[in-house]
Amino acid sequence: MTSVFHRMAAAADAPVFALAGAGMRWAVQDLLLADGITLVDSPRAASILLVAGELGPRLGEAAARVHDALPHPRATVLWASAPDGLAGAGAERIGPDADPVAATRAVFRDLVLGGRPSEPALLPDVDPATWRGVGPYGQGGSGMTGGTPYGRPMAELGPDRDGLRLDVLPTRLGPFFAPLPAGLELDLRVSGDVVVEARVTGSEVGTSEAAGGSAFVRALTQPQSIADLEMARARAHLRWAAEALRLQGLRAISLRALELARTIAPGDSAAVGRFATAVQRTGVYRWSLPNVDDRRRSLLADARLGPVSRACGGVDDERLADPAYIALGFAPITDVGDGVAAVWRARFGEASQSVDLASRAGSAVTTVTGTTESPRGRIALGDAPTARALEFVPALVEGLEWGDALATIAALDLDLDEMAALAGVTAA
Amino acid sequence: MTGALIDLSFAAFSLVAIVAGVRVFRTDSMVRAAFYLLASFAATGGIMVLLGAEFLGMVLILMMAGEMLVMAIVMVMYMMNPAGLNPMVMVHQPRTAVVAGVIAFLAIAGVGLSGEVPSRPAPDPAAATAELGRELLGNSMLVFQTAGVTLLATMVGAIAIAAPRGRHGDAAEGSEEPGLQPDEEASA
Amino acid sequence: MSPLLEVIAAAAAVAGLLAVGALALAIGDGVAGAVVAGRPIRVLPLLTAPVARAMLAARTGSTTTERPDGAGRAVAPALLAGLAALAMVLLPLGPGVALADPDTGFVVYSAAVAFVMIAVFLHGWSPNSTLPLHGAYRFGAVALSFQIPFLLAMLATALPAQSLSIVRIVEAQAGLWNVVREPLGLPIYLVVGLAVGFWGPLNLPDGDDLAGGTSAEDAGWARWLWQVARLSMLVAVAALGAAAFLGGYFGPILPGPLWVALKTGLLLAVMAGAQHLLARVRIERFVGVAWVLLVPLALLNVFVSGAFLL
Amino acid sequence: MTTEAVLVVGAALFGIGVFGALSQQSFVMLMMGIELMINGSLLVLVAMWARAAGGSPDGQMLAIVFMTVMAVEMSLGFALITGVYRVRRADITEKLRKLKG
Amino acid sequence: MTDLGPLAVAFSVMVAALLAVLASWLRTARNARATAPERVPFTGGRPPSAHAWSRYHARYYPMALLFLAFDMEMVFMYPWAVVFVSEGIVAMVEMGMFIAILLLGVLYAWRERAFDWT
Repeated sequence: MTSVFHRMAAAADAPVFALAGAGMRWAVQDLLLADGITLVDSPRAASILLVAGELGPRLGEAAARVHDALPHPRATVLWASAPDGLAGAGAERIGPDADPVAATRAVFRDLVLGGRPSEPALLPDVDPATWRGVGPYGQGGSGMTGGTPYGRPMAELGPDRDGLRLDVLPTRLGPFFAPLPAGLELDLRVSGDVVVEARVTGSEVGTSEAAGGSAFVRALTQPQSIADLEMARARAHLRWAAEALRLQGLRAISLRALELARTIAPGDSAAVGRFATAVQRTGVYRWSLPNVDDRRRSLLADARLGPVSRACGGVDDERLADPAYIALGFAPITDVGDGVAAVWRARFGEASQSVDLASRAGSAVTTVTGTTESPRGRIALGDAPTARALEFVPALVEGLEWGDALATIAALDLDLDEMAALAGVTAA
Repeated sequence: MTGALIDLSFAAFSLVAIVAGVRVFRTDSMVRAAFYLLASFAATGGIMVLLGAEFLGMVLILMMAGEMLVMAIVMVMYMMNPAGLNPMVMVHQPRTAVVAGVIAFLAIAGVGLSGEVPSRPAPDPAAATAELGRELLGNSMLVFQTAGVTLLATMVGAIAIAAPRGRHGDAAEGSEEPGLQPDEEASA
Repeated sequence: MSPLLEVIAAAAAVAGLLAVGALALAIGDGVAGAVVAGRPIRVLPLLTAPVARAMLAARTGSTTTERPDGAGRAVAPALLAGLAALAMVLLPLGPGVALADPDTGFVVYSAAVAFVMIAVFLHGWSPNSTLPLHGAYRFGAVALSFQIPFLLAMLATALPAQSLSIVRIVEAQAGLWNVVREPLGLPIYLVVGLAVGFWGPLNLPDGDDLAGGTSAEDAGWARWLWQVARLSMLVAVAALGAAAFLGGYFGPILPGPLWVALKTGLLLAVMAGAQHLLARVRIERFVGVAWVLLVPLALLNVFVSGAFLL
Repeated sequence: MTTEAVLVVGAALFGIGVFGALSQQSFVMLMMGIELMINGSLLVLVAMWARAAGGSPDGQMLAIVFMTVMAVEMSLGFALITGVYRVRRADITEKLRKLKG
Repeated sequence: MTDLGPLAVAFSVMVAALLAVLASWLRTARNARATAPERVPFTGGRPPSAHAWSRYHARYYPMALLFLAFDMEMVFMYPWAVVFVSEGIVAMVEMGMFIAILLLGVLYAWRERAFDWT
């Protein structure tokens, strides 16, 4: 009887919490389109922990903590990965060329049918209550908010813009918080649902070798085919759209973006246009995305963050410095409206333009090396737009509501892989 | 519903109302306190339904859901240690309070039990809602409209007192003590 | 039959209705998602997935957090399921046929909807974890805003019935459905219904920007139960919306209960579409619209439909 | 379910409310005591309406006025708590700042 | 079924659901006790630096206060709706007045920007 139920359970889509290591961000994203597994946002909802690629040394402990957050029965699949923190898990290892979906399904099936034991916790079972107070039950302090009940301190009062001095809750997000790119860690202080202070405490995903290099990074050192470069740009924008749409609750249209990124061909700018119209019809510009006030706009306008800067009134685009692009009649897309919605419009416009350029470029190659316009803005040896954007994150999100803050960060299209790869180029 | 079932329901509702009422003051968690109070109100609403005051009972339950949610939210906002993570004693003069509570109970219960309660049951509880409606529009029209004005005054007053900002500027304005030097005021 | 058996039989019937409705909504949601994503509709997996998910949930253990409010975590999903049942009991399936027809059925339904905010708040509050807590407080703002438009939209349907009984409200639509008599009522009701089930564009407490919000810390059975309870609530909202605005069991040729099912299905289809076609609304935007637009519109709806009755 | 029994329950709720209102230190808990007192009175009132007053509509009217009073009390009570909290805290921080500078 | 029927049905469904949750917990408790790292609330892989339960700044409190007062209007509107057809124009005018008075409150709140908080 039990086995009948277990077989039915094994037929379910395997709920997977994926940790995207260096260079594997898009490979993990492609799993959204796979049949038979579901990517979930919280490890509590998952049965399988999928670790894709190498994780930097700082992330081992966090990966282990995520592992321990999964309910029993649980299993780990290491896909082209050998992170230190998960060494004791008894995990399934598969190579970079293996099919992660089939492997995950097999492990999941084994696990549910009882053929594979549930993995024990990795981190030592040490109670965080290192100090116990003097309260009558031993867990409290002497005052009402003093002490560290159950091993954690309580939030402390802080001033607030509306004059009520209430608790400001310190919140550590990441490195594996689904709405942020894997590896990004934020320390927020939130008062109610408003972020009053933000700090970036980690932006490492792996080594530069593991992060690999995109066509844009290669274009720094040697000429690249403009057609390839522009198609890569369009795909990057569509993949970004898939992430950003998911954050706004539009999962189905997000899959459409991924599918489009996979199938888009040079010259098919009409497909991008149709997609952009579908996005517009969801009302996302009207009621879902926050405004960007003038202070933030002026911060971003001259930061050379590609579509972000151009949506905030900037005009810079490295492609303007390349005669090959000028010969194609290239002019950057500016003046696209207001707020975060403008960044979305700018990216869709640029994706459409890139597809169009790719069809007209023929065999033209770039003629300028040293700096390039990546989908995220100006890149150069050792100078990544993501690194510049991270410096703005605190100023951008302070004072915003939680959802608005995350939508604003998503609009920046932070790419830690590109950042790591560019850091590697300087070293070399 | 049969008599025995009514008695049973009444006993259950009474138990919930009283036990939850006591728990309100015996729990460390503010959210629990508010929801215990809600349980007490809901059980009281149940007793009212048993008494035949179906509309009043259900409306009490409906209204209290919203009010207790606000209560929980406000309590958590302003109370130190709102979830009771540190055990605490937040009472003063407990003995006096207990004595006063018991005296109040005995006095009212005594009056209720000793006095002769006339037996004139409501003739048709089913028509009570319509009767209340006619009462609102007829005899008690003034009470009804007064309630409207009272609620308006409450809304305006509550927002004027509580709102952080408004057309007249920040609420904190003017709550600062005047500075000792005139220039200090200007720089602040 | 003894009253106890009667209650248990009724509870089983209601649970069955809700289960069928929730299953239909889950499948419809899957179909709508596939259509919008432009992906093939795989019929068999869509049909079996809900059962398989339930079995997996039963197979999966639960998790806990540091010092949670244990009672709250257990009660919240059960409360939400119970509220869906409470609303469903009132649904008229034919002339004078409902599992229960209290004179104040409408107030009972309103109370059920009002308690949804307690259930969701408790669910987010009790794990003592940041993301669920934010979800809980968000729902506080949403719930306090949708409450009054919801009550007013429904209230207009009580005017022609001259009663608060849901059975009477349906009976009063014998000649003319309320959706015609008061055209503003159903749209307002649907917007609010999405908020009651925190679904689609109004999925603020369990939204993706909170990695699951109030259910971010739920695992296994408890998680599944919360999701089923939420689907059930949506089914109850759709069923009673069909009764209050679309004439319930009235309709030509087909038998009454089938009409109820069809009209409920129609409203559920609208909800399933909204889930995939509309972006999540910023919370402040919703609160502002609810108070400044929906409340006056709902009042206008009450008075205009009243004026037609005079 | 005799009328007397309902009165005793109402009295018990009122008694608990008195205890709460007298013993609690914080404003909000004090308000909870008052709410419970109103709860008890409301129950007694409804019992009288249903059993002893012949279903006079005045009784119901009084009951909903009670509920309105409860709402007004809570709304204004919370507003006052907010106002007091705001001013008191603002005062303290203000003094701290002056001491420092 | 009587007036309390719905409550009884809802209550029995609730009890059933509650038992289901508790049964699942009991099963887990029997199998293994959660270790300290397994109990850590999830925010992305780092342990939180403070308890989530705190004095939460619910910035919509002016709206909540408005709700407390405005919600009362429903108590008056329910009985009014029942007698509306029989009382006719009187009912219309009196409730119109009442609602107009209350809407002034919403208008005031809107002017005071009680619905904006971020």
